[in-house]
Amino acid sequence: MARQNPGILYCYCKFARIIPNEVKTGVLERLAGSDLDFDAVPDLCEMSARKDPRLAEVAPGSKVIACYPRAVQGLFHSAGHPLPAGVEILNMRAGTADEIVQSILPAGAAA
Amino acid sequence: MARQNPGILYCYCKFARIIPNEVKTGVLERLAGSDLDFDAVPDLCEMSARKDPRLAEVAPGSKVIACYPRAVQGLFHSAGHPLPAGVEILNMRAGTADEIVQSILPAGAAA
Amino acid sequence: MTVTAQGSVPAGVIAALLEKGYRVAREAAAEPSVRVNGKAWPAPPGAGAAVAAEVDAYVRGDAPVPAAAWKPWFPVIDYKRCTNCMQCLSFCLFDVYGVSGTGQIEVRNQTNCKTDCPACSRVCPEVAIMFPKYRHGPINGDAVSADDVRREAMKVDISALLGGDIYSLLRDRSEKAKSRFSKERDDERALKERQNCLVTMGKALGVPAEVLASLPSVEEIQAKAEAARQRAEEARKLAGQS
Amino acid sequence: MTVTAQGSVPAGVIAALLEKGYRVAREAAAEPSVRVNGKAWPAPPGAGAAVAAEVDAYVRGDAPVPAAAWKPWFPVIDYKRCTNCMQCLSFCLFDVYGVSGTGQIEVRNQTNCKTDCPACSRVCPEVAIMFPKYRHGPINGDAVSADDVRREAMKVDISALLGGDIYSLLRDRSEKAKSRFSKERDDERALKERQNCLVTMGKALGVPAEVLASLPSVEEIQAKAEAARQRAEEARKLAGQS
Repeated sequence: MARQNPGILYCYCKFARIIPNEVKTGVLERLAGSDLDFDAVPDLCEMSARKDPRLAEVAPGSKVIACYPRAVQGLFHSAGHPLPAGVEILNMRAGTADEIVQSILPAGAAA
Repeated sequence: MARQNPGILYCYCKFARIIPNEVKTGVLERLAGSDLDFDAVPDLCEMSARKDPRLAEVAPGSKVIACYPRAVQGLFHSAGHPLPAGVEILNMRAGTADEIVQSILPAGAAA
Repeated sequence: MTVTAQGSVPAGVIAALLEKGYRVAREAAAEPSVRVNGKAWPAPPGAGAAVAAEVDAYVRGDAPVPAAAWKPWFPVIDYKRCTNCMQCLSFCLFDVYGVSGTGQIEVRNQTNCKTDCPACSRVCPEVAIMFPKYRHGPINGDAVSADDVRREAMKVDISALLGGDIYSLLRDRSEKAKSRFSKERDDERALKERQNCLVTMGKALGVPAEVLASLPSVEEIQAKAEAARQRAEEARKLAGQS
Repeated sequence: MTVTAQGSVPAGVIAALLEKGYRVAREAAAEPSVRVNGKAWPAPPGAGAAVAAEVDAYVRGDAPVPAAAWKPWFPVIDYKRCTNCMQCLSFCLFDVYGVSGTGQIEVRNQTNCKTDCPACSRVCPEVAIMFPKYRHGPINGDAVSADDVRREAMKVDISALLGGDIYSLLRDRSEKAKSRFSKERDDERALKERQNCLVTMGKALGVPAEVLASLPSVEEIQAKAEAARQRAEEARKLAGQS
């Protein structure tokens, strides 16, 4: 699978309640309300277990909004599609929705 | 829930492969090909865990086609709807489709 | 309801689709589109309409109950055999068991049970715990034979082994565990004692290393012992009332 | 396709509906009907059509892949930390781990993993096993601190405790286990030894009775030890080739 353009991959963490709801929903609301393109998936863990080939499509320069970087890297690696260098992982278990969106939206666009 | 008329309750044991397929399918085929009324449910264990009120509808004189009688009685009991006396439990883990259907179909009707 | 133009999908609808397992992507495509499970949407129209109807149902709050996302695997008690000894309750680490208002052991949290694990049925001294989807008898509900009963009688009786009241022992240990652990943590003698015991244990019971290694953390042991003690006391009180 | 008249539903269609979690009943009602999830069918028409379409898709063999019926809970290896020591492989009782063609440990059977059980991460001496959906760090993937590493270094090292090569020990025990067990089964002395050991063990490690009671059967121990031995040997061979 060829890498595509840099983008935003958002994990909804459908099967667990480990991401604070205000962060998970807050980030999604801001994404939906923005002009940014994004790819929202139900659950990266589930995709990793299925070795979903779409995991190979995350291109350098992309941002992955999910959980701890070490875990996210491990999930891509286990699926046989290690993340390329230059992908920024944003952790919804540690930051607030505002903090996460600040590092994604173009300067001045964060509401 | 009031008990209704005696009937046939068939468990498809959807979530496990413990019932030999030729028995499970064979019984269902014979039931479907007969003129008997029956109630086929995906999984008695699942209904028991949900405490499905329909478990209370099995009337005396009914036949339950499922697995070991001790287990079936326990499942109804756990759900808060113990089986009434006079319910025959037919065990698809032990008998053949023919044997099970013989004890259900009216004499002479078994094909 | 149809979801069409780029930017027109509210976050709530996206969340509803994600909850149902769909993948939703907004892309800078020539034609504005929402990808559902990797396909452009709406395409084919039938599928799109079905999804829209589902989303509608979600938004209205009358979506059908989703099919069971869980293999129904849990213990079932044969009350004709059960003596209410509570060994299963104190054994299970996942709070599957509970105690009824009349002080009777019952299976309360079926979905907590670990799929395909029949371990609690093995500690029951009365062969009273069944797993209907288990492969072998008598755990699968098959008739209990005289041999089965004899085998159970030979089992290590936890209470007897530990010298009497299992609950007071657990309580006792729970209170002392923390100080003992911190004291012995770096102690050469304690390590030696552990080693001797593990080897003896392995020989006597044929316990594999991986089982010995599966001991839970001190925090879990303490929390579990405390919870078991409280539940057992609650059960005793209730039983005493009836 | 519509399913209407009594007796007209072939067994295959009923089975397909049951597979999808529907309940199908044929009743001696005035109006011939098939009950779906407790409702007469087709009623409402829309719902009936949807179900019919689903059944059609099933019969045609192009039904959509059902949504995941499993909470994705499984270990994830941090290969920057992993030293390929195989302790997780020999520890896990459910064959979650495997060995790659190049002799490297890998998570192979994710769906075998017991939901919410992070036990294997606790035996890893390198803090290299994560469960992304676990509550606490570093198991959840949070950064590994110096404290975490120190704590791991203090863990009981299974191999060292059991005096060297864990695999040869398992093999050895596997061969001797059967005769030893049958000899000691009815032996008063053996029971005494067990009792002493369990009490010592409980004191030394703070092990609760319920964990000691969770020992698997002799047959399971033997099967597991044999499987671990074979996998480890296979891994060694493969590693030697590369």
